[in-house]
Amino acid sequence: MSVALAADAGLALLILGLAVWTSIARTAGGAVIGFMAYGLLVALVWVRLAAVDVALTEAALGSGLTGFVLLGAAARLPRDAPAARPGWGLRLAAGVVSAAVAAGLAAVVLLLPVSAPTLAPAATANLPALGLGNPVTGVLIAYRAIDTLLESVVLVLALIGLWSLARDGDWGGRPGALRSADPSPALVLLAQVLPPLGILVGIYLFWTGAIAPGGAFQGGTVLAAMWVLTLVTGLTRPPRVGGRGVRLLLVAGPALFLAIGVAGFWLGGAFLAYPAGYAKPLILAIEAALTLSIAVALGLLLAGPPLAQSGPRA
Amino acid sequence: MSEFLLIAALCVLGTVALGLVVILRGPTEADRLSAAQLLGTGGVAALLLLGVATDTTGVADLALVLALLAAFAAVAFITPFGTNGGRADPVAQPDRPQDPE
Amino acid sequence: MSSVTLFGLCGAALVGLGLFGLIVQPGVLRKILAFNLLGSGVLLLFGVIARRGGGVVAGNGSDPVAQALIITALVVAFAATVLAVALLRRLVQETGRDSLDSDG
Amino acid sequence: MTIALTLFTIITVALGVVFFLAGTVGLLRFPDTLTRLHALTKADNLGLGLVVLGLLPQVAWPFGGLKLIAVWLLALLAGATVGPLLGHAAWTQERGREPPP
Repeated sequence: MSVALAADAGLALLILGLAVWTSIARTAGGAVIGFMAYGLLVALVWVRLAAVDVALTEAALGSGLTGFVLLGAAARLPRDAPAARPGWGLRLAAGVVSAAVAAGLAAVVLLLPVSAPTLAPAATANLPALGLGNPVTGVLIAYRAIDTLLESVVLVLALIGLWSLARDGDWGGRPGALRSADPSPALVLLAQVLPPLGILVGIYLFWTGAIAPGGAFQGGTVLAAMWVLTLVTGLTRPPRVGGRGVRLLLVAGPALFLAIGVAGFWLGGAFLAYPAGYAKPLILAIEAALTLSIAVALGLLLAGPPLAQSGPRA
Repeated sequence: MSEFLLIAALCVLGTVALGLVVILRGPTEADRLSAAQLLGTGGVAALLLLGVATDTTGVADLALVLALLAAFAAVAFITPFGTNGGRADPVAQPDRPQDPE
Repeated sequence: MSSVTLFGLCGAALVGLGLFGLIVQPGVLRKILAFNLLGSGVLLLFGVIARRGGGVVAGNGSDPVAQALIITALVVAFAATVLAVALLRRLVQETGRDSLDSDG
Repeated sequence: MTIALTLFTIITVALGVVFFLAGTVGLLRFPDTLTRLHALTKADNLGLGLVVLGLLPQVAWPFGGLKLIAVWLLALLAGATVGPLLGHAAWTQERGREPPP
């Protein structure tokens, strides 16, 4: 297997090289492009580490949506004179500290115990009771359901934080940061052809998550990307942030999750416990609502804070 | 057969990665973005080959997602969108309605 | 040395690189990028530990508990990045500068 | 029959790898951004197309095969979109004015 080892070494070197480029590139745009390529290669590393679920999330969120946000910011930030870099003393101290941390972590990696601790057998053993075939989905939605519940709330909290950056007079309006005044014909074609396929892929990822890599987060991310494409070209309008419908969609996933979790006190004997025999349909219902809420939350996060009610070119 | 596919995946990835490393120096952002785009296509091809060679579930789906979102991030960089036509963010607008003065 | 160890060392180096950038870079967007590098290095270390554990029992797998936590972390990191970028753009609108220096 | 199919896969995938190589060489050797873009969008889509074609006999029908074809079509669409956008951006950046319609 020396060919595989050499390939992995090349991959690791390439990733480190791109990380260095991201740190030293002269323009912000160049740095972000390097970071996107980095994200793509990290997704390949996740495949090599046998974590395809993580690779899907990294490709869709880490490289796709994050790249969109950062590239959009890099293209729009004013190019002012570079601020003064910190003095030699601080840079030397930071270098020593960072090198020490990296060396410590490297030592930990090299000295890991031979018999690695793992919860994989326990996670796999109880899957049939849930009616699932993908242990990662089982962990996300059943064993560690509290994490996933809180995580879906974190997205809503981030959105509230983003919306509170709006000026007072703009509150309640539609997010307007994405609308292109004059989209190119090629882009309009993309926004007309891609979303039908993308919606199919998003729903497929949510559905297949029960038995194979995929799930609510990956599916929701793809759906959000498709929505954002239509927002950029003006094919759809972003909803008013004060509207009741959009807020209902935002909380539908976490609320259903919480309601079923609380019902678990009576039906399953504990918070977030599923009654025996009904685990699979309940999990599917939660996943479906979560996919929708995650898609809406991610799309609105990309759309930015609301602008004035009238809007510049509404 | 699977060894051949693995080596082909390696060749594709190595080739596009080499192009990326050279082209990241520029001269323009368009060059850098096209090199990143080529890395994306090469990554998709390598994943398809890897998925068939090792028969891993989900790798083809990963390639599908990467191909679906290949153009997505680039759209943010080259489309003039937003209220100010995609140019730099406006600085401290004087005509803010809630300002008392 | 195995591939898994190799990726672990790569993750350790990424943490160091991200930490250095976070302290030294003057621009806020560069700090956000550095923070993302740091986070991705930490997750890579976590993934390496998961792969070792999963590989021992399942033969060719990765610990699903760790994978689920990594997915959670990726989503939270994205939310934090979006919020940070929005704050940065507001900072530029208000002050006209994209760094945090107080004396200019 | 299986030997013929295996041979088909090997030849087509190898040709695909050659096209990726050609795309990268074009990216490195062509003199300006627009011609580099040309090399890129033509070569990587042909390369990926040949890889997909070569892998078709090796996957389960219908879903495996349809997924492969979908990946290629998506990559074509991405290339067809990003190509003109990047070309427009490169033209305006190099010449400082809008391109002719």
